[in-house]
Amino acid sequence: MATTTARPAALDGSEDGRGLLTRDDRARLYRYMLLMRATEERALTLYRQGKVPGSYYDGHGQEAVSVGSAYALGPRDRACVLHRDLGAHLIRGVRPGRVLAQMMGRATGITGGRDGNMHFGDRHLGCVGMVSMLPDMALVACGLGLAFQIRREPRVAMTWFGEGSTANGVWHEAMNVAGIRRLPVVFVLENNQFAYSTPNDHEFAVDPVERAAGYGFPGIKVDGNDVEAVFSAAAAACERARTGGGPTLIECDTMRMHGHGAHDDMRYVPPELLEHWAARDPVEAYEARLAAAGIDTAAIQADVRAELERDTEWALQQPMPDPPTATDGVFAEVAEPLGDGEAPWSRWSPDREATHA
Amino acid sequence: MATTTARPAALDGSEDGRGLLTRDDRARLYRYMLLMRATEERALTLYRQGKVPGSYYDGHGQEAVSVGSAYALGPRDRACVLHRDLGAHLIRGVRPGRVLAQMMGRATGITGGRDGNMHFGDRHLGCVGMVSMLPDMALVACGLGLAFQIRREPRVAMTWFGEGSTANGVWHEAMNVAGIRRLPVVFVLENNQFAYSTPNDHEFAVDPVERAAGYGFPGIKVDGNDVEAVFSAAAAACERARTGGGPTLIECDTMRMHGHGAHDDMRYVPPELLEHWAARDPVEAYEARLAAAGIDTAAIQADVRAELERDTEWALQQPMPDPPTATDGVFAEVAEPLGDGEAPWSRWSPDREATHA
Amino acid sequence: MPELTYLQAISDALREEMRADERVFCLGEDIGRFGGAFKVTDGFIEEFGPDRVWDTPLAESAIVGTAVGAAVEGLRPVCEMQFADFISCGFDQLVNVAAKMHYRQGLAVPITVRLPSGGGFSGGPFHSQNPEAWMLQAPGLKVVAPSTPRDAKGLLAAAIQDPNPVVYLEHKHLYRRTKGEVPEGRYELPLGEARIAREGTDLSVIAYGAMVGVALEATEDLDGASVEVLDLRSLVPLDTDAILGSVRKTSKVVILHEATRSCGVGAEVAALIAENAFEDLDGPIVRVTAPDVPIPFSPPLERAVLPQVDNVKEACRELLAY
Amino acid sequence: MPELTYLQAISDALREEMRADERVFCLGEDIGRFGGAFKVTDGFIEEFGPDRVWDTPLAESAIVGTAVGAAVEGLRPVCEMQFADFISCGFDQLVNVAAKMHYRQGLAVPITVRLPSGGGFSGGPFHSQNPEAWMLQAPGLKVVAPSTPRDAKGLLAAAIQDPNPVVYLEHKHLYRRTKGEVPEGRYELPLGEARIAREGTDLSVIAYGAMVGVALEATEDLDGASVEVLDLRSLVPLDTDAILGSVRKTSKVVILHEATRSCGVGAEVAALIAENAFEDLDGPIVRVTAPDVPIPFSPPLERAVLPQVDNVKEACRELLAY
Ligand SMILES: Cc1ncc(C[n+]2csc(CCOP(=O)(O)OP(=O)(O)O)c2C)c(N)n1
Ligand SMILES: Cc1ncc(C[n+]2csc(CCOP(=O)(O)OP(=O)(O)O)c2C)c(N)n1
Ligand SMILES: [Mg+2]
Ligand SMILES: [Mg+2]
Repeated sequence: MATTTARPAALDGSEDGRGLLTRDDRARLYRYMLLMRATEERALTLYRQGKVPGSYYDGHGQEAVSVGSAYALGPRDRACVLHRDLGAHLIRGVRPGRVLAQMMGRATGITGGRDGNMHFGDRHLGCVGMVSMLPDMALVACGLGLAFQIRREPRVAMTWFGEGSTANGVWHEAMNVAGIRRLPVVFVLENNQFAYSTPNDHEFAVDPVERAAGYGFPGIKVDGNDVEAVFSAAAAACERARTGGGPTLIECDTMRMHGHGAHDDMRYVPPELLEHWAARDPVEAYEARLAAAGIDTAAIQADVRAELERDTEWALQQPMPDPPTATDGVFAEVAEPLGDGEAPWSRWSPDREATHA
Repeated sequence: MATTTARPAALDGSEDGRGLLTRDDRARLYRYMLLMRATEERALTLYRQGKVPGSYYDGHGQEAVSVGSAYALGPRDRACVLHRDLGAHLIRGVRPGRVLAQMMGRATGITGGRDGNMHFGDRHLGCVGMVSMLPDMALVACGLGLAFQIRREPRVAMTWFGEGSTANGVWHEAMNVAGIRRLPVVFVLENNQFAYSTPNDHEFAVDPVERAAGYGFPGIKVDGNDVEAVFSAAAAACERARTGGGPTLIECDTMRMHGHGAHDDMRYVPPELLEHWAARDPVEAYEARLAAAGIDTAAIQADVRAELERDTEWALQQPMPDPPTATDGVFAEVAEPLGDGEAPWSRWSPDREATHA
Repeated sequence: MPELTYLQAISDALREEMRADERVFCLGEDIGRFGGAFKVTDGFIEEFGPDRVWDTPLAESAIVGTAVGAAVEGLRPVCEMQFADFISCGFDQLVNVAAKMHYRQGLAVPITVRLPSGGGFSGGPFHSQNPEAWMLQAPGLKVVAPSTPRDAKGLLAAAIQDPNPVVYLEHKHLYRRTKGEVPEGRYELPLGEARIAREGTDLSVIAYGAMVGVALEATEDLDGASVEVLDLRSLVPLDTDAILGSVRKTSKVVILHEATRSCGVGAEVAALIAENAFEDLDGPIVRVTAPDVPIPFSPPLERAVLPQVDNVKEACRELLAY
Repeated sequence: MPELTYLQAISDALREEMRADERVFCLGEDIGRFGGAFKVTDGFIEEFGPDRVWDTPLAESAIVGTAVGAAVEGLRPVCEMQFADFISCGFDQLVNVAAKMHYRQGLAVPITVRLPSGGGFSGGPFHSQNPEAWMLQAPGLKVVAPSTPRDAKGLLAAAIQDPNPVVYLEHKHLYRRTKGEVPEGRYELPLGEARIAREGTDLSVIAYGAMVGVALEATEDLDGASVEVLDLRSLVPLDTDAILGSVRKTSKVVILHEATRSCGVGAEVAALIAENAFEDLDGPIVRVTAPDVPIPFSPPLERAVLPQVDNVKEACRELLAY
């Protein structure tokens, strides 16, 4: 019946927002985390093979953050996805093959070779690609929320940023504006303990989640390695935003398990810290939990592996862009706004009553 | 005896920082407020006479803020003075005549006609002139504090900004950096209820003084129309900064009693609000208090009037700058750092034992 | 046709676009109840309400950045910087977020950024700048700088309707000083077309914005010489055909702008001519610009720095005699 | 003389200045324990301690702004932007606070801002820029762009000792690729003097930074022509005598830079020549630059955009044949 869609029976009987997830949702959360990790591992291999030009950055160890948060988005919601958040792109519907093509600078990558790394967003799927300057996209997300607010639409803009980025002035301007106008924006703060080599104590004197109160909206801190905890906070924040309650800042405590980029040997990270977090790997922990609940995680793994093989093959066959096109498209001829994204959470399923029967 | 210098008998017997003030200090506080008001009134007259080019801005109604705070500074402390804070310049030792010459674009104004209005600072007196972009000087003040910290000098940098300016990203960067490094900086936030025409509720959702905690240092709110309350908070903050305790944010609640500039008729200000604050004029209130305590305020007034007459006459005789010099001085030939300022607080008097005997 | 000031023309264009297209909205400091520092949006909040006339906090990055977000969601934001000088505070959002978006991702960013620019009234080093050359070094931005009320209206309408970020330089000195006939109702002028302000055969003066008037005045009666004045109107795209065409006709060229000299628009126009019309030149390419100094406050200093009618006369005379 | 890379030369200059003058200190992101994104300050925090090597938060305005404050108090801060591109985030502090301070108040601001700049390694639109022209349109900043290890060292020392804000462009592509003899110990090269990288009589190629090497390679053997290569080294002050002198000698000039075209340094140099050496010219002034696009990531696109040896050859051949 319809009400179970909003609050389906909880897998683990918990009473909080986790109860919003069906068994299928959980399998999907696991799948996306796995797909993010597998895609990034493949991209790293391609980088080491010299097939990815420039530098290489990933979100290894932070899969629960982008997957858990982006999973709460509806199709007409919008996202400004950051450099540790491949999971969010995958959830919006970007195929892993296109990500690999993007990384390799191929013509069919999301930016067609114009930009690299995680500097992309599929505009057809409601995503605005990030710029390097951090955290500039926080203001763009405010603008998306502003459009929803002006048009009285129950929609949400979500964006992500690292804890280091909160030191930049644009972060403050975004928080302040979101607070003043009560914009429907969800800010996901990924505290992965470092900004490049810079540890928390050089970035701020007080945990930035504490600052949300100073902007007039809630700041919530969750275990960033628990995908359901992240989801639960994000789902509540989206609901709040959608119903006129304004923005939320969600800090996800996590760890960047790889170097800042592939070139970075992380000398500056104490080994004990890495060990501590390695024992809390978000993908492994969730796998164990789902397996214990009788979900066939091996099948999902096999499926992800197969998808990635297919997609890698496809990506490797993609052509490089044509040099004479390098100067095309500096200016637009028409303005076509963002399209809608995929939204795998069962809540957004058009036939959700059936799904949750 | 020496101890009375640090804590001389309070004029009104109060136990707080006001106790730091001698009778002479109080007379001086009054004098500087009066001098600020008189100088600005004269400048406004000159503006109306067409002798001040460009626009005209003043700090009418906010005299207690700049006077009370700047009075706490020692000679080797430094100040980045803002556009409502003429009192701070006067305390550092700038003569009213030079201020008027500055406003009129004369060759002997502080910037020699290169810049106008309150965009000046006498570098020989330890002041860095403000730029228009608000609140950029907050970062410069952090840099001054950084120099003191690196050189292990017990010195303080003070700067001011309006409440509207706290919305800008550079404000956040300054607060954050000051908090992380525990810089010896005193930030004086002048909440005069408006940023140009923009009222508080369009500027922030939460009083910015609340944000200090999120940067790891105290935020203190005082009656900005009570010069001794401002002084007391500033003196404590300077002491804290000087002794390694880090920055302080002091919010002074006050009211801009004139338009943003002389062109602004303040249509947007509710008349009741102006009336409310007019009844709390900082100069008149302090005069009444001092007069009741037996200080000869009339003599001070006469003195200020005479000084201003002399200075105005001097200023009006100053030449305009020579056109061919317009392109001089874009680059420096030598780097001469800031000089020391005057510091009229009896605490800083070289012969303070005598003074307070 | 009614006579309007340059300021009224800008205001009219904005009002008419807002009436015609509900996607258009304004944001900036003090543009609502106060009607803007220069009163361009006077009465707007009363007509369009606070959702479409947003009195923002003092935060230029926020103004440009939120405009970008709203634009990619289908709205048509028009940002006002209180003074052009403050674009330095929203610079990164403009040159990195807005300007590069379409090239990188095929996502159009239809925003307009209005910049009240220029000096001549003792605004001093922070209220007198002409920052257009920065934008020319930031591919992906269109840049216009009208000199007449008619152009001001038509170019602002075109800027708002353009699918790209357009930087619109409105010279403060023209606001109330310049009047002219302006067609009623909506119309657009194409971005990228210069205008011959006066035809001539002996020498071309190329200018834009407030300097067009200075050029016309300076060359009105120059010992009988026939001086062409070309008003660029649009700096990106730049009307190279019109520039080269004029030079080919006259063989002598003075480029005039109020902005500082090095790497200014004048440098670009000179380089363009020196590369593409070398054979047609009958004398050096002369620039009349502000020297490389901050714009000083005091009237005698400011006059010494900003190009004056006499400077233009002198430059033209010298070149004519060459 | 030892052979050093360009990177080592920069590092050496900075280290020697810090050893010689305790007022000199560094600030920037990840410059401490990590030694900087490009390892310019590797080992510095160990030698000089955290007070003189400040790992700042991610806040470019703070880096430039606090440097200004420390400088006017008598220190000599050297700021590192992690990539030159991020100067857009500290732009306002640079062009409005630092650049104008001395002109306005007679207060010198001896800061150095190091900008690892340029492309050629798939850095994409945000890690490949050459933003020097922005600085030329911001009076009050000196700007240098060395092309060799020897110049890199001598110019950085001079920048640090100069009483003005100096923007120091260090091209990332030269860091480890370029080696050369570098004198031991401290020395300075004057800011504002160009260097003839190769003497010639038929044509001048004017370049700076990474493009000097491209110019030399392209003209090494150009059908026997004698091509002069002028390395500007300093963009502000610009060595106009050297530029005009070279043009007067060769009568033909190609200006080469990696930055985008419109209002670039090439435009300024072309305009300078077109105004002051018109009579000496024997052909159009040719610019070889990146076109007005963001710098793309993918190697074939990036190569198509950045000036290549072949582009320079072609331009020179055409001009020689003119
Ligand atoms: C404005 C700006 N300055 C500098 C950089 C260079 N940079 C890239 S990532 C990074 C660290 C970011 O740290 P954080 O925000 O914590 O994100 P994380 O990479 O840890 O996820 C830095 C300094 C940048 N991208 N943007
Ligand atoms: C970055 C920036 N943007 C815009 C302005 C234009 N402006 C000058 S004063 C002002 C209002 C400032 O308000 P507040 O900070 O409260 O100071 P107050 O004038 O009230 O003392 C504005 C918007 C500016 N000076 N700086
Ligand atoms: Mg981080
Ligand atoms: Mg205010």
